[in-house]
Amino acid sequence: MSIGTANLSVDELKEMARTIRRDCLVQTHVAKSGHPGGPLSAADYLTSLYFNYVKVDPKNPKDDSRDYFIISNGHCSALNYALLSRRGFFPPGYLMTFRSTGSGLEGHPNRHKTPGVDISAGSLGHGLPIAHGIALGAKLKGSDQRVFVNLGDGELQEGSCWEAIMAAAHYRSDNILAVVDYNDVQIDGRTHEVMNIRPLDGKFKAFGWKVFEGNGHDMNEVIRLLDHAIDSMGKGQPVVVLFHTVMMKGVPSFENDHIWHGKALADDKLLQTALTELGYNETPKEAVASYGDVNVARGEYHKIMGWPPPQVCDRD
Amino acid sequence: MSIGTANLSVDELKEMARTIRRDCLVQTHVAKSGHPGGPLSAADYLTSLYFNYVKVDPKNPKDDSRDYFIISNGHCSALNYALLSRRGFFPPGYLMTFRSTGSGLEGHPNRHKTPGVDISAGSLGHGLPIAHGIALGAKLKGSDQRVFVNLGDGELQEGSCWEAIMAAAHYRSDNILAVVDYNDVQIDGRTHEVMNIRPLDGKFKAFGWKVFEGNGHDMNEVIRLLDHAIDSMGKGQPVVVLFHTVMMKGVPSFENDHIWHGKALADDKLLQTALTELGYNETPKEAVASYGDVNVARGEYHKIMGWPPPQVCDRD
Amino acid sequence: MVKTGKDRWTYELTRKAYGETLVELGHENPRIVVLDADLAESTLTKFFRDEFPDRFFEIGIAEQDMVGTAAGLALQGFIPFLSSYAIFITGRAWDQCRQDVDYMKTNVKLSAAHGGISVGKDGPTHQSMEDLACMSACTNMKVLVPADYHETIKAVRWSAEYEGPVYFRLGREKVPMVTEEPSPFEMGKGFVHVDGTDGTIIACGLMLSQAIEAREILEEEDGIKPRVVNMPFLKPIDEEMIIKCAKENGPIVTAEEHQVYGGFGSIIARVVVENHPVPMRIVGIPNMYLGSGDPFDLLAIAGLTGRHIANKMKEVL
Amino acid sequence: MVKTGKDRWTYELTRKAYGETLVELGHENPRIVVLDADLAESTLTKFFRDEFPDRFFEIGIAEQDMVGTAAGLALQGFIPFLSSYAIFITGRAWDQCRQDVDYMKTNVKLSAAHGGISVGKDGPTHQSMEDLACMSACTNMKVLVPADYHETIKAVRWSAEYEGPVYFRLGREKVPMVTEEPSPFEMGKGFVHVDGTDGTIIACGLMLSQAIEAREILEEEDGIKPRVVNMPFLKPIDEEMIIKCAKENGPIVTAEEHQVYGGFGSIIARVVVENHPVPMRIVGIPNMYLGSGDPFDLLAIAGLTGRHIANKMKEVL
Ligand SMILES: Cc1ncc(C[n+]2csc(CCOP(=O)(O)OP(=O)(O)O)c2C)c(N)n1
Ligand SMILES: Cc1ncc(C[n+]2csc(CCOP(=O)(O)OP(=O)(O)O)c2C)c(N)n1
Ligand SMILES: [Mg+2]
Ligand SMILES: [Mg+2]
Repeated sequence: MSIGTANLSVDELKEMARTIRRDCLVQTHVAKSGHPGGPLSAADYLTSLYFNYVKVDPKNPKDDSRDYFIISNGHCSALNYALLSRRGFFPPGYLMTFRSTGSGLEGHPNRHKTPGVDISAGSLGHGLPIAHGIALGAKLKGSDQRVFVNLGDGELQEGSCWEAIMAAAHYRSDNILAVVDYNDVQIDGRTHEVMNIRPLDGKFKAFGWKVFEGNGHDMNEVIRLLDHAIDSMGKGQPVVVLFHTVMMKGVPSFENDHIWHGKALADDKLLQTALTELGYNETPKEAVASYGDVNVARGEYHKIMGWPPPQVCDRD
Repeated sequence: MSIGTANLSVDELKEMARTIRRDCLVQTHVAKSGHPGGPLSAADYLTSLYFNYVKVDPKNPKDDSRDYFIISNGHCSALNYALLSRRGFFPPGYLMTFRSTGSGLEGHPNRHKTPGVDISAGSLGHGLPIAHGIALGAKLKGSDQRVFVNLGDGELQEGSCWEAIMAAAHYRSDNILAVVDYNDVQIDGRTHEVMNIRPLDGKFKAFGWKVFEGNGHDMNEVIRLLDHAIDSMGKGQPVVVLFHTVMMKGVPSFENDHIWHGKALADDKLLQTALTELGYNETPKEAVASYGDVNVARGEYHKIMGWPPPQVCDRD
Repeated sequence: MVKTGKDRWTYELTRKAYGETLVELGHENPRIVVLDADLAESTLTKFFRDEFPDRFFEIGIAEQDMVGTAAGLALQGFIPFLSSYAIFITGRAWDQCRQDVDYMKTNVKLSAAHGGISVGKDGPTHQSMEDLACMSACTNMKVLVPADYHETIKAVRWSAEYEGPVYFRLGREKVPMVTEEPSPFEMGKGFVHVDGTDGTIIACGLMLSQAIEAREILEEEDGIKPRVVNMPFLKPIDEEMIIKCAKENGPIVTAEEHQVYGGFGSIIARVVVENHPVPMRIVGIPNMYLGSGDPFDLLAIAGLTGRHIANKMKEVL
Repeated sequence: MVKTGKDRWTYELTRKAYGETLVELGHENPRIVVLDADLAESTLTKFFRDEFPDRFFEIGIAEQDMVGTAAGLALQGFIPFLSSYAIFITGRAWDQCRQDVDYMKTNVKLSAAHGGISVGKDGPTHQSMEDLACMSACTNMKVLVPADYHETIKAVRWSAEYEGPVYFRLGREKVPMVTEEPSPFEMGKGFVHVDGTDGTIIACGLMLSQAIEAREILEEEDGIKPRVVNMPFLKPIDEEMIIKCAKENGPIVTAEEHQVYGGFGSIIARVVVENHPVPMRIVGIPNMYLGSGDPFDLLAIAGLTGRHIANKMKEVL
């Protein structure tokens, strides 16, 4: 395989997003920790973006001509890992090691431990400055690499984001595309109640960005928005798409409640409800089992990373 | 004397601004260091604001019902000190100790060492968050104190400013008025070239502030703008006035050149030119001498501060 | 056999002590106000928020603004307690902590949740191993790490009474209850937790439990009886106690959940070499990132266990 | 009489060495890029800016963004040197230095101008007394303080060659030229600057000149001949050299232009107590803000002089 996109049909994207939602829920369930809420709100548009627009080579994650894909709100690591594994960087079975001691799939992504992760994230407000540095570097190298960066809406309360938003416009960095998970939720409640960031379109415009805005769950609209946004790149202005989303989208019993920002469906009963609502006819146990033997996956992962073979320890 | 404003006429304000410009130039000349550029660009509107709108009692700097006046861009300390001394907090003669070892008039204002200084400033981007805390505190106390805060335009590149701008709007803090020294200059050059902050009105509006904008040197316009701005306080929204200014305004030979941001007219010849251009018919020596015996001023200052009497040392 | 490890102790959250005590203080003193940066659900300032909504300021994810705002509230005569994770208070807002709180000597209490590597699964970006170095370097700051639930209550109450900048560090996990409600507590003071004659172990925070285990291991295995000192304050540091221990008992082993550079052990080492040099071992995080994982796994990997402290004491005696 | 004070030395700016060397490096290596946060006129990155405008990134007054942007450029294979004042790199962007540079191990060089209190008249908000503690606590960071003009050139060249995070601290004022162009320089190594037999003075940065003066005072007044060691690297620290000095010469006095908490002396004290305890004195800023004033006045007030070092050595020998 070489550099490129996965080029899925709309129906394939929808099905992939469903798979990825399940991945996120099962990962956090097994880890009994982690963040399901953001991953489920960003699942549709990031699946579309990552599979159909971002050019990467899963067999050669550091390919010099790749596009960069950065999930700045690193607490959405479960989503990041699901996207990477489904795109072919490592076996999905390894997702079951999420957040366990010694796993490459840490609580927040670590660029030294996961293939396809370009930056280590976790502290909010770091992704955009780094992304902009990468974008400036691409231009300086004369490369047509593009930089895609996902931001949380709560994350946009960090001043460091606005520094980078200002700088990207100043440098007319048109090889950068930001997408915002505009779910109006953060840890302490609704974003507009915790610390209102609206109007986000007005803010980005006043800071010199080209802005698109729409529904982040309607796959046809997502594709239309991303097509337009990507067409707008290369025109002397950074571009952002504000995707209106719903936290925990896809599992109606949990939707829109901020407590799921950082709380796993650790309980079997909760996961059962969610799996059913996602349309999976399986028990939590069956779901976990479907990922196969974690030790096999671990072995493959270690091979990919060039790490010494894993010690199989009892605890797993 | 009790709490209140100085209530000067337009002509008195103009003359006061001229005095204050001279104070700033002579202070930095004597110290052979410090920042004349910003002080001269903000001199007109801050003189107007401080003498005619900010309620203070120079004999009781910590009066519980005072308005707060904060110069967030602390490098404009020479201006801060000139305003305070001319408003009656301490004798102007003490300005001649500016930046010398042991002086209360430090390179950047220190709230523990200068009467009338409400915060210690120097690191940019701190003033607005603190000012907002003071404003929230006033409301919580049920006090109608107002908070006035001066910001540099370069300073607005700091993300911490935008955090506070967002928060003040979120809290509908209408007891805070910011004024911006929009001189389009910072250390490394023209602000719009170093890191463009335009359009500043659009940015503040998108962040939920009421915005006024105009010429910061035309005293009639300054008063009109401040009147409007202050009328707009108390209406559920923070207010900002963007004052278009010229660095080193008042001394045409030096105007608009960024090198004077932080460079004193240390040389007698330079100060002579400036004094003449300001309309003072005096030599630098005469100008310095006009401030009187520095040791007398120092004695008075120590008394005001409740410090032990100064040791008169040879160096002065 | 000495009972070591998880089962030996009763555990409780220090942040629970914090959240509960804030509410009590809120009732006692109307000048207490609380700020958080979108972590009220986790730092447990939500207890205060729900009881005193008018005196609670949610700042959102903007730690710089939170610290500055707290300084402003302090200038108005309030006593602000602000909360976030240790790494974000220290990392995102060090300049504000230094200039607006420490240098301006405002009466702000920096309450740092989720200190140390026992944060666990969130991984290195959330594990604060450097905060005590960064904060102890601040001139006017009082810096302390309460050992457990009871000591946290005392620390929070003391902070409210003390006029000036304070930084205290709490943890994410439940930690062993090692002190008692009536245990002594005083600014700048360490306390002999278990007396002994063969060297001294000086610990702060959750490492106090490990120091106690180390003592028991040493006694059982080698009949060695070190003194165990609980020293919650890094600044001011209890020089008198350190010197006394060095003089009376010789070798010292320190234990902290912090990078060895610039932390608790370094501060004590400085006091020791300047006053009464004795051999020391500094148990702390050995200059490495731990990765994400189970908190107790990580502590073991970093060598932050009673066993490890005991071995170090054997080395040095 | 020992010549002390201002007149004894020839002075030069370390930041001039920095600015000039960047230009040379720019010619030698197209991967060198430079960033500044509206202080190019002061940090002297303006030399590079004027020579290589395409490889210079002016970020404006936004230190967090500058550090993050540098990390991004490093990910693209460039070697970014970024500049601001020590207090602002450390204070405003510690989280970025820690997460984007140290933890991510990006090849970023943090060049901190205006370190220490010799910044002088700008006062405490601009005087960095804590940066070395904050930066040394970072796991992967190499931390150094060149003594003078010549050593700065070596430090900058070494930084460009070394692959990984580096923090080096320069000053505002011209400082005494104490090393020679051919003086030795190697990562993690200290060097005997003047040999001796009675104790050791270990210094970094501008304090090396004061250590030399102290030695001369001691020799003249008491016939005491301490060894003087120049130790530019705080991290990695030269444990071998420290232990050797402790064993051969006994007492150690350290000298740094930094708060005594968590700085150079603390790092050395830790090595000493863990390996070969000897009496020490740590000369540094004694936990106080100095105010604004003449740089040499401030150094004298803080006790950062040859005379003070000499007195401390007498105390401890
Ligand atoms: C600098 C920083 N401050 C605080 C946190 C703790 N934190 C993690 S996620 C989060 C809320 C993020 O909100 P948002 O970006 O909207 O993400 P969502 O909840 O929608 O997934 C917070 C405060 C952090 N990771 N980094
Ligand atoms: C956080 C911080 N970064 C950098 C500096 C150094 N600095 C002092 S003044 C200044 C430029 C300020 O520009 P502006 O606010 O426009 O003020 P003006 O030059 O117009 O007076 C800079 C970068 C600082 N004081 N604080
Ligand atoms: Mg959100
Ligand atoms: Mg300006």
